[in-house]
Amino acid sequence: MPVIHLTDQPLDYTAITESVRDPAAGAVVLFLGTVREFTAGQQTEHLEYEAYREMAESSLKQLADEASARFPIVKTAIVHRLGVLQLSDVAVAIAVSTPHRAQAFTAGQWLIDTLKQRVPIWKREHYTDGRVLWQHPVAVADSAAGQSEAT
Amino acid sequence: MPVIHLTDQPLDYTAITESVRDPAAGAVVLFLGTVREFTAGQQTEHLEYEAYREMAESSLKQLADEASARFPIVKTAIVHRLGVLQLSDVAVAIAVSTPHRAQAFTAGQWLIDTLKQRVPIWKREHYTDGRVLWQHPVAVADSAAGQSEAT
Amino acid sequence: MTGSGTVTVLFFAAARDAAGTAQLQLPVPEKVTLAQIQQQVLRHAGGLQPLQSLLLWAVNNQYALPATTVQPGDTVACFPPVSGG
Amino acid sequence: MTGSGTVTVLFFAAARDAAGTAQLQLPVPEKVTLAQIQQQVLRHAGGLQPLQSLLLWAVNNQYALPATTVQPGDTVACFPPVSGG
Repeated sequence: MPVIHLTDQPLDYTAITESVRDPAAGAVVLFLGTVREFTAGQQTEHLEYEAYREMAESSLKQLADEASARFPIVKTAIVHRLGVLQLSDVAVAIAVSTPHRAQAFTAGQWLIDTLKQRVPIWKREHYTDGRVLWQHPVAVADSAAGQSEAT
Repeated sequence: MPVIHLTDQPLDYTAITESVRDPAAGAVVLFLGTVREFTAGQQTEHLEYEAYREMAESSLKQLADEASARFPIVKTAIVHRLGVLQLSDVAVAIAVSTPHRAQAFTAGQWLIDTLKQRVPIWKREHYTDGRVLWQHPVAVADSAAGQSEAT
Repeated sequence: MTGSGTVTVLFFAAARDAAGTAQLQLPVPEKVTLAQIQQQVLRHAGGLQPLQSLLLWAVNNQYALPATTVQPGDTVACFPPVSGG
Repeated sequence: MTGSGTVTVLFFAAARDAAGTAQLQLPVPEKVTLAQIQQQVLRHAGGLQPLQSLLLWAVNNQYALPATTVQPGDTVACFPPVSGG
Protein backbone atom coordinates (compact mmCIF):
# COMPACT_ATOMS: atom_id res chain seq x y z
CA MET A 1 0.00 0.00 0.00
CA PRO A 2 1.38 3.41 -0.84
CA VAL A 3 2.14 5.78 2.05
CA ILE A 4 -0.50 8.49 1.60
CA HIS A 5 -1.84 10.45 4.53
CA LEU A 6 -2.25 13.66 6.47
CA THR A 7 -0.43 14.21 9.72
CA ASP A 8 -0.26 16.70 12.58
CA GLN A 9 3.31 15.63 13.35
CA PRO A 10 6.60 16.71 11.75
CA LEU A 11 7.04 14.84 8.47
CA ASP A 12 9.47 11.94 8.40
CA TYR A 13 10.54 12.39 4.80
CA THR A 14 13.18 9.69 5.13
CA ALA A 15 10.51 7.07 5.84
CA ILE A 16 8.51 8.48 2.93
CA THR A 17 11.50 8.19 0.60
CA GLU A 18 12.37 4.68 1.82
CA SER A 19 8.81 3.58 1.06
CA VAL A 20 9.28 4.21 -2.68
CA ARG A 21 12.72 2.61 -3.13
CA ASP A 22 12.58 -0.48 -5.31
CA PRO A 23 14.98 -2.52 -7.45
CA ALA A 24 12.71 -1.81 -10.45
CA ALA A 25 13.49 1.90 -10.10
CA GLY A 26 16.62 3.71 -11.24
CA ALA A 27 15.44 7.08 -9.97
CA VAL A 28 13.72 8.56 -6.94
CA VAL A 29 12.58 12.16 -6.74
CA LEU A 30 11.51 13.62 -3.40
CA PHE A 31 9.79 16.99 -3.33
CA LEU A 32 9.50 18.92 -0.07
CA GLY A 33 7.38 22.04 0.26
CA THR A 34 8.92 24.05 3.10
CA VAL A 35 7.81 27.17 4.95
CA ARG A 36 9.49 30.16 3.36
CA GLU A 37 10.17 33.30 5.35
CA PHE A 38 9.57 35.96 2.68
CA THR A 39 6.86 35.98 0.02
CA ALA A 40 6.43 39.07 -2.13
CA GLY A 41 8.18 41.17 0.49
CA GLN A 42 5.96 39.96 3.35
CA GLN A 43 7.63 38.21 6.26
CA THR A 44 5.99 35.07 7.60
CA GLU A 45 6.21 34.39 11.33
CA HIS A 46 4.53 30.97 11.12
CA LEU A 47 1.62 29.40 9.28
CA GLU A 48 -1.23 26.99 9.69
CA TYR A 49 -2.68 24.36 7.39
CA GLU A 50 -6.27 23.24 7.64
CA ALA A 51 -7.82 20.41 5.61
CA TYR A 52 -11.16 18.89 4.81
CA ARG A 53 -9.54 15.71 6.03
CA GLU A 54 -11.85 13.07 4.62
CA MET A 55 -11.91 14.53 1.13
CA ALA A 56 -8.21 15.46 1.23
CA GLU A 57 -7.24 11.88 2.00
CA SER A 58 -9.36 10.43 -0.80
CA SER A 59 -8.13 13.18 -3.10
CA LEU A 60 -4.49 12.32 -2.37
CA LYS A 61 -5.18 8.66 -3.13
CA GLN A 62 -6.85 9.61 -6.43
CA LEU A 63 -3.85 11.78 -7.23
CA ALA A 64 -1.47 8.86 -6.73
CA ASP A 65 -3.68 6.59 -8.85
CA GLU A 66 -3.91 9.13 -11.64
CA ALA A 67 -0.15 9.70 -11.58
CA SER A 68 0.40 5.95 -11.90
CA ALA A 69 -1.86 5.91 -14.94
CA ARG A 70 0.00 8.83 -16.55
CA PHE A 71 3.61 7.99 -15.75
CA PRO A 72 5.62 4.75 -15.43
CA ILE A 73 5.70 5.03 -11.65
CA VAL A 74 7.08 2.18 -9.57
CA LYS A 75 5.93 3.60 -6.21
CA THR A 76 4.53 6.88 -4.86
CA ALA A 77 4.15 8.40 -1.41
CA ILE A 78 2.44 11.65 -0.43
CA VAL A 79 2.18 13.09 3.07
CA HIS A 80 0.83 16.53 3.95
CA ARG A 81 1.24 18.09 7.36
CA LEU A 82 -1.55 20.07 9.04
CA GLY A 83 -1.65 22.50 11.95
CA VAL A 84 0.94 25.07 12.96
CA LEU A 85 4.27 25.09 11.07
CA GLN A 86 7.36 27.17 11.73
CA LEU A 87 9.86 28.57 9.21
CA SER A 88 11.55 25.90 7.10
CA ASP A 89 9.26 23.14 8.41
CA VAL A 90 8.17 20.63 5.77
CA ALA A 91 4.52 21.07 4.79
CA VAL A 92 4.33 18.38 2.13
CA ALA A 93 6.53 15.52 0.98
CA ILE A 94 6.01 13.71 -2.30
CA ALA A 95 8.26 10.83 -3.28
CA VAL A 96 8.11 8.94 -6.54
CA SER A 97 10.27 6.21 -8.03
CA THR A 98 10.46 5.39 -11.75
CA PRO A 99 12.71 3.27 -13.98
CA HIS A 100 14.42 6.32 -15.55
CA ARG A 101 15.20 9.73 -14.18
CA ALA A 102 13.30 12.10 -16.47
CA GLN A 103 10.05 10.33 -15.58
CA ALA A 104 10.64 10.85 -11.86
CA PHE A 105 11.02 14.62 -12.26
CA THR A 106 7.97 14.84 -14.52
CA ALA A 107 5.80 12.73 -12.23
CA GLY A 108 6.97 14.54 -9.08
CA GLN A 109 6.24 17.92 -10.57
CA TRP A 110 2.84 16.82 -11.86
CA LEU A 111 1.95 15.49 -8.40
CA ILE A 112 2.77 18.69 -6.51
CA ASP A 113 1.23 20.94 -9.19
CA THR A 114 -1.97 18.89 -9.21
CA LEU A 115 -2.08 18.57 -5.42
CA LYS A 116 -2.02 22.35 -5.22
CA GLN A 117 -4.90 22.63 -7.64
CA ARG A 118 -7.16 19.96 -6.19
CA VAL A 119 -6.58 18.78 -2.68
CA PRO A 120 -8.79 20.59 -0.12
CA ILE A 121 -6.11 22.01 2.16
CA TRP A 122 -5.76 25.69 3.02
CA LYS A 123 -2.89 27.73 4.31
CA ARG A 124 -3.18 30.67 6.66
CA GLU A 125 -0.15 32.93 6.90
CA HIS A 126 0.69 34.67 10.15
CA TYR A 127 2.90 37.61 9.21
CA THR A 128 5.43 39.27 11.48
CA ASP A 129 3.40 42.49 11.32
CA GLY A 130 0.48 40.70 13.00
CA ARG A 131 -1.73 40.20 9.96
CA VAL A 132 -3.28 36.77 9.44
CA LEU A 133 -4.39 35.89 5.92
CA TRP A 134 -5.85 32.84 4.25
CA GLN A 135 -3.83 32.18 1.13
CA HIS A 136 -5.70 31.42 -2.04
CA PRO A 137 -4.90 31.55 -5.71
CA VAL A 138 -7.21 34.59 -5.63
CA ALA A 139 -6.95 36.55 -2.39
CA VAL A 140 -10.13 36.42 -0.35
CA ALA A 141 -11.35 37.09 3.13
CA ASP A 142 -9.41 39.16 5.63
CA SER A 143 -7.88 41.58 3.12
CA ALA A 144 -5.62 41.86 0.10
CA ALA A 145 -2.44 40.13 -1.02
CA GLY A 146 -3.12 36.41 -1.39
CA GLN A 147 -0.24 34.61 -3.00
CA SER A 148 -0.80 32.19 -5.82
CA GLU A 149 2.55 30.41 -6.17
CA ALA A 150 3.49 29.86 -2.57
CA THR A 151 6.21 27.29 -3.11
CA MET B 1 30.07 25.23 2.48
CA PRO B 2 27.91 23.05 0.28
CA VAL B 3 28.03 19.30 0.90
CA ILE B 4 29.79 18.02 -2.23
CA HIS B 5 31.88 14.89 -2.20
CA LEU B 6 32.52 11.31 -3.21
CA THR B 7 32.14 8.49 -0.73
CA ASP B 8 32.75 4.76 -0.44
CA GLN B 9 30.03 4.46 2.21
CA PRO B 10 26.24 4.17 1.86
CA LEU B 11 24.80 7.62 1.15
CA ASP B 12 23.08 9.43 3.98
CA TYR B 13 20.55 11.26 1.83
CA THR B 14 18.76 12.62 4.89
CA ALA B 15 21.86 14.54 5.94
CA ILE B 16 22.24 15.71 2.33
CA THR B 17 18.65 16.95 2.27
CA GLU B 18 18.94 18.62 5.67
CA SER B 19 22.01 20.50 4.44
CA VAL B 20 19.93 22.39 1.83
CA ARG B 21 16.93 23.31 3.99
CA ASP B 22 16.67 27.05 4.55
CA PRO B 23 13.97 29.57 5.51
CA ALA B 24 14.64 31.35 2.20
CA ALA B 25 13.48 28.23 0.32
CA GLY B 26 9.92 27.12 -0.30
CA ALA B 27 10.95 23.99 -2.15
CA VAL B 28 13.50 21.20 -1.88
CA VAL B 29 14.02 18.57 -4.57
CA LEU B 30 16.12 15.51 -3.81
CA PHE B 31 17.14 13.21 -6.66
CA LEU B 32 18.43 9.72 -5.94
CA GLY B 33 19.95 7.55 -8.64
CA THR B 34 19.41 3.95 -7.50
CA VAL B 35 20.67 0.62 -8.80
CA ARG B 36 18.01 -0.84 -11.07
CA GLU B 37 17.71 -4.59 -11.54
CA PHE B 38 16.73 -4.71 -15.22
CA THR B 39 18.08 -2.57 -18.06
CA ALA B 40 17.08 -3.37 -21.61
CA GLY B 41 16.22 -6.93 -20.57
CA GLN B 42 19.57 -7.55 -18.87
CA GLN B 43 19.56 -8.40 -15.19
CA THR B 44 22.09 -6.66 -12.97
CA GLU B 45 23.53 -8.61 -10.06
CA HIS B 46 25.52 -5.68 -8.67
CA LEU B 47 27.63 -2.85 -10.02
CA GLU B 48 30.75 -0.86 -9.38
CA TYR B 49 31.52 2.82 -9.73
CA GLU B 50 35.02 4.08 -10.34
CA ALA B 51 36.06 7.74 -10.43
CA TYR B 52 38.97 9.92 -11.33
CA ARG B 53 38.54 11.25 -7.82
CA GLU B 54 40.47 14.48 -7.96
CA MET B 55 38.84 15.67 -11.17
CA ALA B 56 35.42 14.33 -10.19
CA GLU B 57 35.45 16.33 -6.98
CA SER B 58 36.44 19.56 -8.69
CA SER B 59 33.94 18.82 -11.44
CA LEU B 60 31.10 18.39 -8.91
CA LYS B 61 32.01 21.71 -7.31
CA GLN B 62 32.00 23.41 -10.73
CA LEU B 63 28.62 21.86 -11.41
CA ALA B 64 27.17 23.31 -8.21
CA ASP B 65 28.65 26.72 -9.00
CA GLU B 66 27.30 26.68 -12.52
CA ALA B 67 23.85 25.62 -11.31
CA SER B 68 23.84 28.53 -8.85
CA ALA B 69 24.63 30.89 -11.69
CA ARG B 70 21.84 29.46 -13.86
CA PHE B 71 19.04 28.98 -11.32
CA PRO B 72 17.91 30.86 -8.19
CA ILE B 73 19.34 28.20 -5.91
CA VAL B 74 19.42 28.73 -2.15
CA LYS B 75 21.60 25.68 -1.40
CA THR B 76 22.87 22.59 -3.24
CA ALA B 77 24.39 19.28 -2.18
CA ILE B 78 25.80 16.51 -4.37
CA VAL B 79 27.24 13.21 -3.18
CA HIS B 80 28.24 10.30 -5.41
CA ARG B 81 29.02 6.86 -4.07
CA LEU B 82 31.91 4.76 -5.42
CA GLY B 83 32.78 1.08 -5.18
CA VAL B 84 30.45 -1.90 -5.13
CA LEU B 85 26.69 -1.24 -4.99
CA GLN B 86 23.84 -3.71 -4.64
CA LEU B 87 20.35 -3.51 -6.13
CA SER B 88 18.40 -0.43 -5.04
CA ASP B 89 21.43 1.14 -3.37
CA VAL B 90 21.74 4.88 -3.86
CA ALA B 91 24.54 5.79 -6.28
CA VAL B 92 24.06 9.54 -6.33
CA ALA B 93 22.08 12.04 -4.29
CA ILE B 94 21.49 15.61 -5.43
CA ALA B 95 19.53 18.03 -3.27
CA VAL B 96 18.64 21.56 -4.19
CA SER B 97 16.53 24.22 -2.49
CA THR B 98 14.97 27.21 -4.26
CA PRO B 99 12.39 29.85 -3.37
CA HIS B 100 9.70 28.34 -5.65
CA ARG B 101 9.00 24.79 -6.66
CA ALA B 102 9.38 24.83 -10.45
CA GLN B 103 12.96 26.09 -10.08
CA ALA B 104 13.86 23.20 -7.79
CA PHE B 105 12.75 20.59 -10.33
CA THR B 106 14.52 22.38 -13.18
CA ALA B 107 17.74 22.81 -11.23
CA GLY B 108 17.69 19.24 -9.90
CA GLN B 109 17.20 17.80 -13.37
CA TRP B 110 19.89 20.01 -14.87
CA LEU B 111 22.33 18.91 -12.16
CA ILE B 112 21.86 15.17 -12.69
CA ASP B 113 21.76 15.49 -16.49
CA THR B 114 24.96 17.53 -16.51
CA LEU B 115 26.68 15.34 -13.92
CA LYS B 116 26.07 12.39 -16.22
CA GLN B 117 27.64 14.22 -19.14
CA ARG B 118 30.68 15.64 -17.42
CA VAL B 119 31.81 14.14 -14.17
CA PRO B 120 34.54 11.49 -14.61
CA ILE B 121 32.84 8.53 -12.97
CA TRP B 122 32.29 5.17 -14.67
CA LYS B 123 29.90 2.35 -13.97
CA ARG B 124 30.67 -1.31 -14.49
CA GLU B 125 27.67 -3.64 -14.56
CA HIS B 126 27.96 -7.18 -13.27
CA TYR B 127 25.12 -9.11 -14.86
CA THR B 128 23.49 -12.21 -13.44
CA ASP B 129 24.73 -14.18 -16.46
CA GLY B 130 28.32 -13.45 -15.42
CA ARG B 131 29.15 -10.77 -17.96
CA VAL B 132 30.91 -7.64 -16.71
CA LEU B 133 30.57 -4.51 -18.85
CA TRP B 134 31.70 -0.93 -18.55
CA GLN B 135 28.71 1.27 -19.29
CA HIS B 136 29.19 4.20 -21.60
CA PRO B 137 26.96 6.38 -23.70
CA VAL B 138 28.54 4.45 -26.55
CA ALA B 139 29.36 0.87 -25.63
CA VAL B 140 33.06 0.13 -25.57
CA ALA B 141 35.49 -2.44 -24.31
CA ASP B 142 34.43 -5.89 -23.26
CA SER B 143 31.61 -6.28 -25.77
CA ALA B 144 28.31 -4.83 -26.96
CA ALA B 145 25.25 -3.33 -25.30
CA GLY B 146 26.28 -0.23 -23.34
CA GLN B 147 23.32 1.68 -22.02
CA SER B 148 23.16 5.42 -22.42
CA GLU B 149 20.27 6.36 -20.13
CA ALA B 150 20.99 4.24 -17.12
CA THR B 151 18.76 6.03 -14.63
CA MET C 1 -23.63 11.01 7.12
CA THR C 2 -26.54 12.30 9.21
CA GLY C 3 -30.16 11.22 9.47
CA SER C 4 -32.33 11.10 6.37
CA GLY C 5 -34.25 14.27 5.63
CA THR C 6 -31.20 16.49 5.98
CA VAL C 7 -27.99 17.26 4.15
CA THR C 8 -24.88 18.28 6.08
CA VAL C 9 -23.02 21.28 4.67
CA LEU C 10 -19.45 21.80 5.79
CA PHE C 11 -17.51 25.06 5.45
CA PHE C 12 -13.75 25.41 5.42
CA ALA C 13 -11.12 28.12 5.69
CA ALA C 14 -12.25 31.56 4.52
CA ALA C 15 -15.68 30.12 3.68
CA ARG C 16 -16.11 29.04 7.29
CA ASP C 17 -15.08 32.47 8.51
CA ALA C 18 -17.49 34.15 6.09
CA ALA C 19 -20.35 31.76 6.88
CA GLY C 20 -19.75 32.24 10.61
CA THR C 21 -20.13 28.48 11.13
CA ALA C 22 -18.35 25.23 10.29
CA GLN C 23 -21.51 23.29 9.53
CA LEU C 24 -25.20 23.58 8.61
CA GLN C 25 -27.93 20.96 8.51
CA LEU C 26 -30.36 21.63 5.67
CA PRO C 27 -33.69 19.82 5.47
CA VAL C 28 -34.15 18.45 1.94
CA PRO C 29 -36.82 16.44 0.09
CA GLU C 30 -35.77 13.09 -1.35
CA LYS C 31 -33.65 14.45 -4.20
CA VAL C 32 -32.44 17.91 -5.04
CA THR C 33 -29.64 19.33 -7.15
CA LEU C 34 -26.49 20.85 -5.77
CA ALA C 35 -27.68 24.14 -7.34
CA GLN C 36 -30.69 24.12 -5.01
CA ILE C 37 -28.46 23.42 -2.01
CA GLN C 38 -26.19 26.27 -3.03
CA GLN C 39 -29.15 28.68 -3.09
CA GLN C 40 -30.25 27.58 0.37
CA VAL C 41 -26.73 27.86 1.74
CA LEU C 42 -26.27 31.39 0.44
CA ARG C 43 -29.62 32.35 1.96
CA HIS C 44 -28.75 30.86 5.37
CA ALA C 45 -25.18 32.15 5.38
CA GLY C 46 -25.35 35.52 3.69
CA GLY C 47 -21.75 36.26 4.59
CA LEU C 48 -20.72 33.87 1.81
CA GLN C 49 -22.31 35.96 -0.91
CA PRO C 50 -19.23 38.16 -1.61
CA LEU C 51 -17.22 34.97 -2.14
CA GLN C 52 -19.87 33.28 -4.25
CA SER C 53 -17.97 33.30 -7.54
CA LEU C 54 -14.88 31.77 -5.91
CA LEU C 55 -16.49 28.98 -3.96
CA LEU C 56 -15.82 25.33 -4.75
CA TRP C 57 -18.35 22.65 -3.91
CA ALA C 58 -18.07 18.95 -3.22
CA VAL C 59 -20.64 16.23 -2.62
CA ASN C 60 -19.50 13.22 -0.61
CA ASN C 61 -15.82 14.12 -0.99
CA GLN C 62 -15.89 14.70 -4.76
CA TYR C 63 -15.95 18.01 -6.57
CA ALA C 64 -19.46 18.44 -7.96
CA LEU C 65 -21.32 20.48 -10.57
CA PRO C 66 -24.56 22.39 -9.92
CA ALA C 67 -26.53 19.64 -11.69
CA THR C 68 -25.23 16.93 -9.33
CA THR C 69 -27.98 15.14 -7.43
CA VAL C 70 -27.94 15.48 -3.64
CA GLN C 71 -29.92 13.20 -1.34
CA PRO C 72 -30.71 13.18 2.36
CA GLY C 73 -27.69 11.87 4.24
CA ASP C 74 -25.20 13.33 1.75
CA THR C 75 -22.40 15.64 2.83
CA VAL C 76 -21.87 18.82 0.87
CA ALA C 77 -18.75 20.90 1.35
CA CYS C 78 -18.19 24.53 0.45
CA PHE C 79 -14.75 26.09 0.41
CA PRO C 80 -12.49 28.65 -1.28
CA PRO C 81 -9.72 27.77 -3.78
CA VAL C 82 -7.30 25.37 -2.17
CA SER C 83 -3.79 26.40 -1.08
CA GLY C 84 -2.04 23.32 0.23
CA GLY C 85 1.44 22.19 -0.69
CA MET D 1 52.40 16.26 -9.93
CA THR D 2 55.67 14.44 -10.65
CA GLY D 3 59.21 15.66 -11.26
CA SER D 4 59.98 18.08 -14.06
CA GLY D 5 60.81 16.53 -17.38
CA THR D 6 57.84 14.16 -17.35
CA VAL D 7 54.07 14.26 -17.68
CA THR D 8 51.92 11.75 -15.82
CA VAL D 9 49.18 10.15 -17.90
CA LEU D 10 46.33 8.46 -16.03
CA PHE D 11 43.91 5.95 -17.56
CA PHE D 12 40.46 5.11 -16.25
CA ALA D 13 37.76 2.50 -16.74
CA ALA D 14 37.75 0.88 -20.18
CA ALA D 15 40.72 3.04 -21.22
CA ARG D 16 42.78 1.60 -18.36
CA ASP D 17 41.77 -1.92 -19.38
CA ALA D 18 42.66 -1.22 -23.02
CA ALA D 19 45.94 0.48 -22.16
CA GLY D 20 46.83 -2.36 -19.83
CA THR D 21 48.03 0.13 -17.22
CA ALA D 22 46.62 2.82 -14.93
CA GLN D 23 49.48 5.25 -15.47
CA LEU D 24 52.36 6.23 -17.77
CA GLN D 25 55.22 8.68 -17.27
CA LEU D 26 56.11 10.43 -20.52
CA PRO D 27 59.31 12.43 -20.86
CA VAL D 28 58.51 15.80 -22.44
CA PRO D 29 60.46 18.90 -23.43
CA GLU D 30 59.52 22.17 -21.72
CA LYS D 31 56.22 22.68 -23.52
CA VAL D 32 54.18 20.44 -25.82
CA THR D 33 50.58 20.32 -26.92
CA LEU D 34 48.06 17.78 -25.73
CA ALA D 35 47.94 16.55 -29.34
CA GLN D 36 51.60 15.55 -29.10
CA ILE D 37 50.96 13.76 -25.80
CA GLN D 38 48.02 11.93 -27.38
CA GLN D 39 50.23 10.65 -30.19
CA GLN D 40 52.82 9.42 -27.71
CA VAL D 41 50.19 7.74 -25.57
CA LEU D 42 48.65 5.89 -28.50
CA ARG D 43 52.13 4.72 -29.53
CA HIS D 44 52.99 3.49 -26.03
CA ALA D 45 49.59 1.94 -25.37
CA GLY D 46 48.50 0.56 -28.69
CA GLY D 47 45.48 -1.15 -27.09
CA LEU D 48 43.82 2.26 -26.94
CA GLN D 49 43.80 2.72 -30.69
CA PRO D 50 40.39 1.06 -31.29
CA LEU D 51 38.88 3.46 -28.73
CA GLN D 52 40.69 6.48 -30.08
CA SER D 53 37.63 8.32 -31.42
CA LEU D 54 35.77 7.93 -28.11
CA LEU D 55 38.48 8.98 -25.72
CA LEU D 56 38.16 12.08 -23.58
CA TRP D 57 41.23 13.95 -22.35
CA ALA D 58 41.87 16.20 -19.39
CA VAL D 59 44.88 18.24 -18.30
CA ASN D 60 45.18 19.01 -14.58
CA ASN D 61 41.56 17.99 -13.87
CA GLN D 62 39.99 20.02 -16.70
CA TYR D 63 38.76 18.73 -20.03
CA ALA D 64 41.25 19.87 -22.64
CA LEU D 65 41.52 20.36 -26.40
CA PRO D 66 44.36 19.04 -28.57
CA ALA D 67 45.85 22.56 -28.74
CA THR D 68 46.13 22.82 -24.94
CA THR D 69 49.67 23.36 -23.69
CA VAL D 70 51.14 20.62 -21.49
CA GLN D 71 54.26 21.14 -19.37
CA PRO D 72 56.48 18.88 -17.31
CA GLY D 73 54.74 18.17 -14.02
CA ASP D 74 51.25 18.29 -15.51
CA THR D 75 48.79 15.43 -15.15
CA VAL D 76 46.98 14.25 -18.27
CA ALA D 77 44.01 11.90 -18.01
CA CYS D 78 42.55 9.70 -20.70
CA PHE D 79 39.17 8.00 -20.31
CA PRO D 80 36.04 6.84 -22.11
CA PRO D 81 32.70 8.69 -22.00
CA VAL D 82 31.57 9.03 -18.41
CA SER D 83 28.72 6.99 -16.93
CA GLY D 84 28.20 8.15 -13.37
CA GLY D 85 24.87 8.99 -11.80
